[in-house]
Amino acid sequence: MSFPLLTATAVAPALGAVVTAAVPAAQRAAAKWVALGFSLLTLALAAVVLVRFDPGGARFQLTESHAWIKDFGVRYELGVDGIAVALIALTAVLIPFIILAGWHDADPLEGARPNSRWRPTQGFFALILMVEAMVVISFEATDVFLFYIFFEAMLIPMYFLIGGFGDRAGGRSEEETATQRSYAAVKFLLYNLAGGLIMLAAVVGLYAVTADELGTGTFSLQEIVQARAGGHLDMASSTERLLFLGFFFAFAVKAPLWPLHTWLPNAMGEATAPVAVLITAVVDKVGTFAMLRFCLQLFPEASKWATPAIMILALISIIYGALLAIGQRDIKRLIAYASISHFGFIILGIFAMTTQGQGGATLYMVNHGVSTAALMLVAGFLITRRGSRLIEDYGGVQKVAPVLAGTFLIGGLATLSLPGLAPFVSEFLVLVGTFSRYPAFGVIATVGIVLAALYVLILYQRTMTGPVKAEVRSMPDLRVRELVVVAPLIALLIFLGVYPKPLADIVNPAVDHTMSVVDKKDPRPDHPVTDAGWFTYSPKSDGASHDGASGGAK
Amino acid sequence: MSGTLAAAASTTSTGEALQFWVLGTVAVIGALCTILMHKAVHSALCLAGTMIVLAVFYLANGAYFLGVVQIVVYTGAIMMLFLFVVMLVGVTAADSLKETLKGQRWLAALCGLGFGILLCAGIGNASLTTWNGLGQANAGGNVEGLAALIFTKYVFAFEITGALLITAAVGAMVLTHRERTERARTQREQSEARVRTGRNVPPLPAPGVYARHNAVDIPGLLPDGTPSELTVNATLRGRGQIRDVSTDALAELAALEQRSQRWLGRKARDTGKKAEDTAEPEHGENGENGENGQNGENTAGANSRGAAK
Amino acid sequence: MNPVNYLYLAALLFTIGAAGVVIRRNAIVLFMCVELMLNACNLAFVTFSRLHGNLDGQIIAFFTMVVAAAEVVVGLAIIVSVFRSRHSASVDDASLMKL
Amino acid sequence: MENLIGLLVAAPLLGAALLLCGGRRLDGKGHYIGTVLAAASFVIGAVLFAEMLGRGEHDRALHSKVFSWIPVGGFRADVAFQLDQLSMTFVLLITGVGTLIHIYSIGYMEHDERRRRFFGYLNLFLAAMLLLVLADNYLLLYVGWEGVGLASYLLIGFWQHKPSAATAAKKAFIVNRVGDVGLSIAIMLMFTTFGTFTFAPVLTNVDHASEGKLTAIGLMLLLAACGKSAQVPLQSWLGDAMEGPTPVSALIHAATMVTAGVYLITRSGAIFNAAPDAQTAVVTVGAVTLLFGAIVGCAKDDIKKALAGSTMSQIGYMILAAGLGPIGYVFAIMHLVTHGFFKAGLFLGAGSVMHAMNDEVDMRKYGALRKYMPVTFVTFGLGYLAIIGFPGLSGFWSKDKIIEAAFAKGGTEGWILGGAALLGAAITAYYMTRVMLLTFFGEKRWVPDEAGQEPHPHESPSSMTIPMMVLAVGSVFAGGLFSLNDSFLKWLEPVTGHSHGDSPLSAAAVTGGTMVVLLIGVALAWMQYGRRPVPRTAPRGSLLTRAARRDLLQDDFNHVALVKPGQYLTRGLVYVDHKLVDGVVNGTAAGVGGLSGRLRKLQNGYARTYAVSMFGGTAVLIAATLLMRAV
Repeated sequence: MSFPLLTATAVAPALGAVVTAAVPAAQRAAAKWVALGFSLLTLALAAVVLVRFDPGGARFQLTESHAWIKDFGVRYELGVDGIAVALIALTAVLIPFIILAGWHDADPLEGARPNSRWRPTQGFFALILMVEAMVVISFEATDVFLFYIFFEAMLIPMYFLIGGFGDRAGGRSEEETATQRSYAAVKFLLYNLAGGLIMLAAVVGLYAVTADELGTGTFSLQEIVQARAGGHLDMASSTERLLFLGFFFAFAVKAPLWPLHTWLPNAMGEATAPVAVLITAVVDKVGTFAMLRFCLQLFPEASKWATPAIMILALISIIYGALLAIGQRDIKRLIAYASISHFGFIILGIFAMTTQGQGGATLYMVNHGVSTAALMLVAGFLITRRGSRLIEDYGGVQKVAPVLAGTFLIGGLATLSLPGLAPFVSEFLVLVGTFSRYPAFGVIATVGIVLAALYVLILYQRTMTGPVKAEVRSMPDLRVRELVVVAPLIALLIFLGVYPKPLADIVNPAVDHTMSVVDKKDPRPDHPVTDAGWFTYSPKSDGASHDGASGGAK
Repeated sequence: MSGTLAAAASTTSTGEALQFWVLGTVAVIGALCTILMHKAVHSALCLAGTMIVLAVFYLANGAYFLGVVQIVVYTGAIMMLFLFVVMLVGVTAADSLKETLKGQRWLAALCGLGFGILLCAGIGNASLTTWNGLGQANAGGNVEGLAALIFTKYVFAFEITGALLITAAVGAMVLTHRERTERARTQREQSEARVRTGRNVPPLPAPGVYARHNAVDIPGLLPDGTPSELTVNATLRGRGQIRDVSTDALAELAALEQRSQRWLGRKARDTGKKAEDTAEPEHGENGENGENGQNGENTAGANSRGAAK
Repeated sequence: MNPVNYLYLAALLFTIGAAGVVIRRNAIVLFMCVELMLNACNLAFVTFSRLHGNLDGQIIAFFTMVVAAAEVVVGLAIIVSVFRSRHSASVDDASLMKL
Repeated sequence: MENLIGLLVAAPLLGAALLLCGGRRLDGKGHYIGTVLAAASFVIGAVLFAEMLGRGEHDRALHSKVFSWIPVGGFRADVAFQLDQLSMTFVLLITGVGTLIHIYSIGYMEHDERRRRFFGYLNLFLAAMLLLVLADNYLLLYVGWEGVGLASYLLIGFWQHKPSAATAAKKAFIVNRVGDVGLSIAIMLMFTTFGTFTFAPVLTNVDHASEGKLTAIGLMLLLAACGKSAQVPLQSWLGDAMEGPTPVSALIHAATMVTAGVYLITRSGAIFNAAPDAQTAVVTVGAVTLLFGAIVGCAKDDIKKALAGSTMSQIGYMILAAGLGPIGYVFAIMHLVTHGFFKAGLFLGAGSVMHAMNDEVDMRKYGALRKYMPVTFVTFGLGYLAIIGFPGLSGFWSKDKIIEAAFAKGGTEGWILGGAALLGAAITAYYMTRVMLLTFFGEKRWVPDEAGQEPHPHESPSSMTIPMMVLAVGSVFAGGLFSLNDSFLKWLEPVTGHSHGDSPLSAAAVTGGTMVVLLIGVALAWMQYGRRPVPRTAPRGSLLTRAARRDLLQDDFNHVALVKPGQYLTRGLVYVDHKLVDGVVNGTAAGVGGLSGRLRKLQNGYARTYAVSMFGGTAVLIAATLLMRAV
């Protein structure tokens, strides 16, 4: 029994949350540093995971398994595949930036009398770390029940983060802001709880089915997958479909899929920018990740059965989200709708059931996290400067704060997936993967590219260019802290856009495995022009440089 | 003790059957009276009756110990406790049977009916055929049998009930105990207070004295013949149990005259009128009494009606 | 006669008691009705012990009596204190449980 | 040698990185860094060119794989460069003209405080453009493709404080994005057809694929080309793009970027050869655009917009030629290069004129500038002669060939295309003469600018004139040089292939025809603008004129057909999202709330009511148990 690395990765932020919350009220600054320190510790541990993980190795690595609730066969089972590793890395990377960006978001308002018992600053950072811990462990859990617990528990800190630490720059009266904020928080909670409860029913149902079929009920993903592969466990197709829908509903709410998306704009609009990033870049990823890990692998047949409907919903999300983003007047809501559109792409890629689609979707999760973080955090800096979220309150910022405008533009270009930046790679992979199986869907989704350009550039034009508005004339440019937040994210965007191979090599085996579980093969091209198997074609170069990824068509 | 033998048999003796039907009727009537009587006191008495009947049934069922306990503890102690509390609390508006909640009666009736029918139906289709009576169970004596069980099988429950009783006693004390915050006022202080206020400086006047019964509930008459409320205990006043005898004399006089008239064989009409005339200036209720007189009611009836007011 | 009639009687008394609980407003009478119900149960127990030919039923009845006694004591004490505080023994006056 | 190819791209990229991240400390010398790096790239190109000439004409292609970019399953995209004669031609054009324009900009942007940024953007553009022409697969080409789009976006909107500039930039990017959709779909189609999208395997295995697929790919590529090269129906952005600084218009929107579409089609020649329907579409687009642009060019009074129209039209020629297949590829590229020279020269001249007339762009307010700025006049004039195809100058050689090739297409199609090309030549002569006359001849029609100061034109500094001279030289001799015993044809043939169509007319006839229409056009223009004085404010003009002034109503059409409905759609969707999708949820919530409000009434607080419910509940329970027993 070696050192429980995964547990440590999840425990570190949890511990950090406790310590941060315990910091006495007076030392507000200390709490921030403590939180930052623990998030960096988590980052270090995640880096160790990344290093220890061997892409070519077993499906699940660094596994830990202990009996937990014997009577119900619930086990404390952790293990990571390439997809999980990538997403854990993303989470660990983003949290420190989120904490840094939110450095002053939870400071007491001017004139608010210092209350000895209520400690908003400590609470804010503690909650963020708590969310990180739960997200990380739900990426690691290979036991359905364990996953479910943290999938749901995540809502509690998120609820308080949204409802308790809303955006002060509403441009509205204080009490209206408060009502809006609580509305958003409750909406978020109710939506996700509804999804979670349905999922709970499905989880119990899964246990019942396994108990019937295998004798002893189990929640272990691997056991169930093996049993299905071995033919010991054959569900009635109706049962499987019901269970699948139960799981998928919860995940579709979490990763907002049309028409379950309306909570996201409210939540992201009312929360502070860092929390909004936390929602869309970290927490929502659990939903898409779980589709890939649980929906597809537990219920392959049902997944294939539901694919057309889900693809259509995803398409609607893409176009619909983009169109609504164009129509928004509120910067943060605009970004939220853009995220909805992007989640449409991710889901499209997952259910395209091709190596490119799913690989692309996984990369998309990471890239979207980084790009949205960049865009949203810069937007947050902008909003805190001017104190308004409405687009028409800005204009000509580029002239007074060129660096801010530049970073904002880069974030926007990443959002419209400009080649050379990370999101392009993933988006194109998703499109190709979709196109190669469902050409029509691929073509329609491609329209999303144009719409993305529209909403990003309109946003940039209205806020950054044109004559300088009087209100923004005295706007300061990015400060050092803010640069420290943004610059690494942009560097990451560029690196992953130019050289995504390392990430792809980590992800590919996992994707191939998923494909084999679902028992789908990439469609062969009509006239493959190949020397040895069309999928290892590479002009004038040995295929050795490609051994990172074994073709899905094998 | 006719139940002793019958307790063993699967079907009871006719004696017990008779006893059941008679006393059962009594018990049901008692129960109904309990929930239908206006006054709490009457309810309590009816309940006591029902309990006694039940005690008899216990005995008939071979539960001698319980029968006795029922009489001693329930009918003796608990019901008396009830009566004490009734005395303590006295009369309240709650005594009226007028329903205030809308539809409560109907719901109650409906539920009761359904409940009873269902219960009986349940008992009915429970096949209770073989009655192996308490013959050998009570062979060593009922009390000994109970004792054996209590101190072996149910000893813990027994101890716990002991604890429960103690708790209850303490609880009752705690609940009813009232901390006296200020010193009790001495008689001197009270008299001084009376003098200070100047209202009825002397001690309260005594109730009126009347030859025929306990006079506590009869107000003393003031010099002008009107009864003085002060003379009667407040509780009786509150219960409206003051007996007004101010008109009895006149009523009797009227009755006397009637009899004499009848005896003299004269027409009762005009004298009756005269009697009314004589009665007229005296008191409001006079005429009524006069009619009473004509209906030939005796004074006791009049008195009782006076009491009923 | 079949001793099961005792059970019917018990059922009847119990129902009457329940009805009384529902329709009477005077807390004391209400308590009496509860006592009536308990007694009905006791009768049933006793009859059952006759049915089964062992004394457990009577034991239960005995315990019921004890508990009933305790309940009455506490309950009446509550009634008295309530009456002291608000000069009423009507259960409808204590209707603070509404929202 | 292969590694040098990477350097070609790396040099300007480094420049862009330095200048954009360098911060204010580089403001002083930023423009030199940019220029030097551009020049370095040109030098590398020249070295490679020399080395390439040294090799036999069939093994001239160089290939260098830098690293594997996106390997996912069967999807293999490498960052790999391929340098053959075609790419080399572009490399020299881009770096050469690019360097010249860098030099020019040093003077032109002297007074702009954001000059460092400007040069950063220019370098970024060079890098992207080189990546575009050097890529060995379509996906990498796509990167360059969008990269130049980004650079053009940044440069058109360089003067962001002008809302018109910002809007024009946005418009350019969006319209280009529409074209990019075509390119990306084409790549997907190639992937599903061939399992790869690398040039070599795709283009060599075209014959395996079905014609339908190839036609689809071809059309998608054509869409992309239309977007980037401002061809009908995606041409509307080019006119507005003139909002950018003039060097930008010269480099990006005349010489290099807008010709990327021609490169794409020529590069994908194999596909088009195998898909005649796609070719027909290409030539149609080309023919239509060359007339369209020419007509627009005639009506514009803004000198840069007039030149933009001409650019459109000239690229129409190239597209037409490229659409003709092996007959035309070479001439398309040849015209592209010569056009790169003279059109860049013309724009620089225009820029010089504007520089002198304190940024006045209306030609009707110029006039008689020839004696004030002789160098500009001469260089501009040479460029003018070149573009109208004056015998002996560059334009003559290249355009004439294209017209011949158009006729050589054969059949009625050939006649139509040839006719269109001829007509285009005539109109070209007309509007270019018009520009010339309005700007340099006639009497002064100058007006004071907003600041109220009279323009006193002067010759531009040498940093601006020298590039103009160089380009003028190029526009005079390049064509002749290329045509000298068909050197250019021989140079490109290994890549594009070549075939002589059977022209119904002899070359001489075509040339003669061209000369005739040319004279007609010049004469018309002279009669209209040369003889009688030109009014300062444009006359109302004929219907066609007015339409042409509005880009033949293209923008209006877009506005009515796309923009307005789009706005209504988005507004409607916002409403729907708020009322319908969200309303359902909130409605449910409200319903539950109301229901609970009613249920709350049951809690009246009377213990006896609760007792009744308990009583009833017990009854129900008993009933239930009994029923269970009974069942």
